[in-house]
This record gives sequence, structure tokens and C-alpha cells, in this order.
Amino acid sequence: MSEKKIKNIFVQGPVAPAFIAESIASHKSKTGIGGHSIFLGQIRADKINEQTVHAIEYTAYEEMALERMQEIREEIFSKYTLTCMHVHHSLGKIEAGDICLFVFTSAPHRKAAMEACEEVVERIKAELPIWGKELFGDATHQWKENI
Amino acid sequence: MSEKKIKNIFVQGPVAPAFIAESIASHKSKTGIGGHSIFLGQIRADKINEQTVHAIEYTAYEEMALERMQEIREEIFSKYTLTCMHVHHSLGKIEAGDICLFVFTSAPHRKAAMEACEEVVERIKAELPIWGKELFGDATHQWKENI
Amino acid sequence: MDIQVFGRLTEVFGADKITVDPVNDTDSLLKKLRQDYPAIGETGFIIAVDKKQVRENVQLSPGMMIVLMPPFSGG
Amino acid sequence: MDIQVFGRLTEVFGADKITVDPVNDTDSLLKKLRQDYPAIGETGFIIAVDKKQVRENVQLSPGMMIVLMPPFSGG
Repeated sequence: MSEKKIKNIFVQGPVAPAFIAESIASHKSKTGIGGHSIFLGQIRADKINEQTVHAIEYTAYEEMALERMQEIREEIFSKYTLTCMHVHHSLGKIEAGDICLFVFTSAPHRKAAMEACEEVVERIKAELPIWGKELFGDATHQWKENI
Repeated sequence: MSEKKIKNIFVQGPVAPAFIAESIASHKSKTGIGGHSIFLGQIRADKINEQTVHAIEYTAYEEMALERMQEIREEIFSKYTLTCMHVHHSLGKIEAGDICLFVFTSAPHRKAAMEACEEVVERIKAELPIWGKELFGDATHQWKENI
Repeated sequence: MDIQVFGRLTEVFGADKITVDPVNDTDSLLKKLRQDYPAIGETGFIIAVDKKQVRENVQLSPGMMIVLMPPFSGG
Repeated sequence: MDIQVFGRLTEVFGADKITVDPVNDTDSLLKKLRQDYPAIGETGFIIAVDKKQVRENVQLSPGMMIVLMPPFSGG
């Protein structure tokens, strides 16, 4: 795997809706696409023991995450007939209601776009070395666990 | 079913990426949401017998489509734990590369959002009285068929 | 008895509305349409009465909204 | 031998990097860590060597990048 092929997926802070719009608009010229599937992860204000999550602070082992993501990307492209795939994951403190994950797959036919998107989301959660620290209002915290 | 509950899903012309961004941003205050799933249908410049589709012109039996969509909405909300669901379908002439369908489901947990979105897309294609006329460059056309 | 038509049926009938002599039910309507418009035989279509898709024979009465639709192709 | 740690392990160790006496392989490293840091026993974790997750015992040599990670919770 050549170093230059590795794409960055990390963004500091939340994913802005305007960025999502730009990303969608940039596919207008790709007229072989028939369907786009998008997943957005949003920070939920969970109540845990009478405390409310007001933000999640994300850290990652970035070098390993990007290499792993590259492998996932290659496996997804060999499994599904996709036109393109974009992944953006937040780092740093993301407030409840903000978007922390943006997965975007496009394909000639809808089924491939939808199935690939779902698989990428599951694999990001299971395979990328990223950690979320749930911050409560009283300055305490707990480490998020993916279930 | 009370008449006032029926939501319009039809928009004249393509769905603009900026509209999608506004729709996403409007969910920031709903902090019970953990995942959004979005499907976008885009007009594909299909080659058919050496002719290229340059646009699809959509018409619908709107009154029936909106009633049917309302029934689908109610069935989806009773089947999945969703926070909200939005559907927009274009009418009129939509150029290749433009977006003609926007399905947007949001839920506390990602699985419900993704499964509901996929089911809604399939049901829109199978159950709503909408027709696409594929327009070729030489002013001929053919009627689209969902497969 | 006015019947509204959609999609490619507007080309088959050359209009988006046709008028046929009153009939009692949807089976009779189908028979009549196939007789009067042989071209319709080649086109799959669906009948809706009062915005509901008809799957069995339905009695027709004045004021009902009758619609002929080709297979759907939205999305 | 430097080991980088992430997530809640930074709290267990009180730092994001720890130094241990050199060992030959990852099994020996695990044994040593559990001895020197009893608190780690309560925390599930994964070892990565040179950015690959270790599933069996791996020989360690100088210059290898050793990382301890708690279960992932991205997305």
C-alpha cells in the first residue's frame, strides 16, 4: 500500500451541514451515479445515572486508524460496485446535537450504495482505534463503549 | 386519517444540496437522535440504444401518492423507533446529475434509521404513483421502468 | 364516465382524460377499454378508484374518481 | 521500551506514554504490565505493534512501535 494513497478521515470539531452539502454537490458531474447513501452520527444527550452527556471528546490513534480505514476502503470497493466513498470522523470535543461521523457512498444502483454505507459504518465502529469520552455537566466523565 | 396530517412530499425541480444541509441542521436541537440515514436518488445519464438520458421528467398522481405516503409513514413509525422522517420527491424535468429523491430518517440508534430509510426508499419506488419519462438528446423519450 | 390516465397511458389514449359510457364495475370497465382501445392490451396498467388501487372487481357509482395508471417508476 | 497508551488507559497509567524494561515478546509484556500495574487487570485492552493489532504472541525488537488501546468507541 503506497503512503500517498492514504486519505485522511479526521476533522477537528463537528462535521458541518454545509460541508455535507458541498460534498453532495460535488457529485453532480458524476452522471453514472444513481444513488447516494449517507450516514450521519450525531451526539446524543444520553442520561446516565441522572447525569446528561453534553459532549463527547474524541481521540484516535490516527496513524493506525488511517491505515485500517484504507484497508476497509479497498475491501469495500472490491465487494460493491461503488462510484465513490467518503468518510469523515470528528476529533476533539463535539457537543450534543452536533455531527461526529459522516459516511457517504455513491453507486450506479441504490442497493450497493446502501449496503456499502451500512458495512462501512459498522466497521468504523468496530475496527478503528477511536475513543469517545462522554462529558457530563459537572465536569465528570465516562468512557463511551460501543455496543 | 385527518386531512391536515397529510404532508406534501413533492417539489418542483431538483432537490438542492443546500436544502439537504438545512434539513440536517434543523435536527441539531433534537438531542435524542444518535444517527441519521439519508438516501439520495440522482438522475443517471444512462446509455440506451446509443442514446443518452439527459433528463427525467417526473409526473405523479399527487393526491393518491400523498395518501399512500401517509400510510407508509404510519407503518414505518409503528415498525421502527424513529425520531423523524422526511421525504422529498421531484416533479418536472430533472437533469442528469441532479437529485430527484431525498429520504431522511433519524433515530436514537443507527440500525433503526438505516433500516427504515431503506424500507421507505423501496416502498416509494414500488407503491407511489409516480412516473419518470427518460428524455434523450434528440427529443425522443422512453418511459422509465423500476426494476 | 370520466377516466383520468397517467404516464405512458396518456400516449396510448392521446389525452390525460377519456370518457367512456357508464359501466357497473371495474371488470366491465376493463373489458370495455380493451375493446375500444386495442393498444392498451400491450401496456400493463393499474386501476385506482377513489385513490385506492383496485385488486378485485369493484362496483362503480357516479362521482367515483376512476384512474388508470401504468406501472410506477418514481425514485 | 516506550509504550504509548490511549483512551481510558491514559487514566489507568496516569500518562499517555509509559516506559518498561525491555522484554522479548508481547506475551512477556502482558505479564509484566499486569504485575507492575495491577489496575490494568480490570480494563480490557488491545496491543498493537507497528500499527497492527496483535492477536498472537509477537516477537519484539528495538524500534518497534508498541501501543496499548482500550476497546474502540468511535462513531
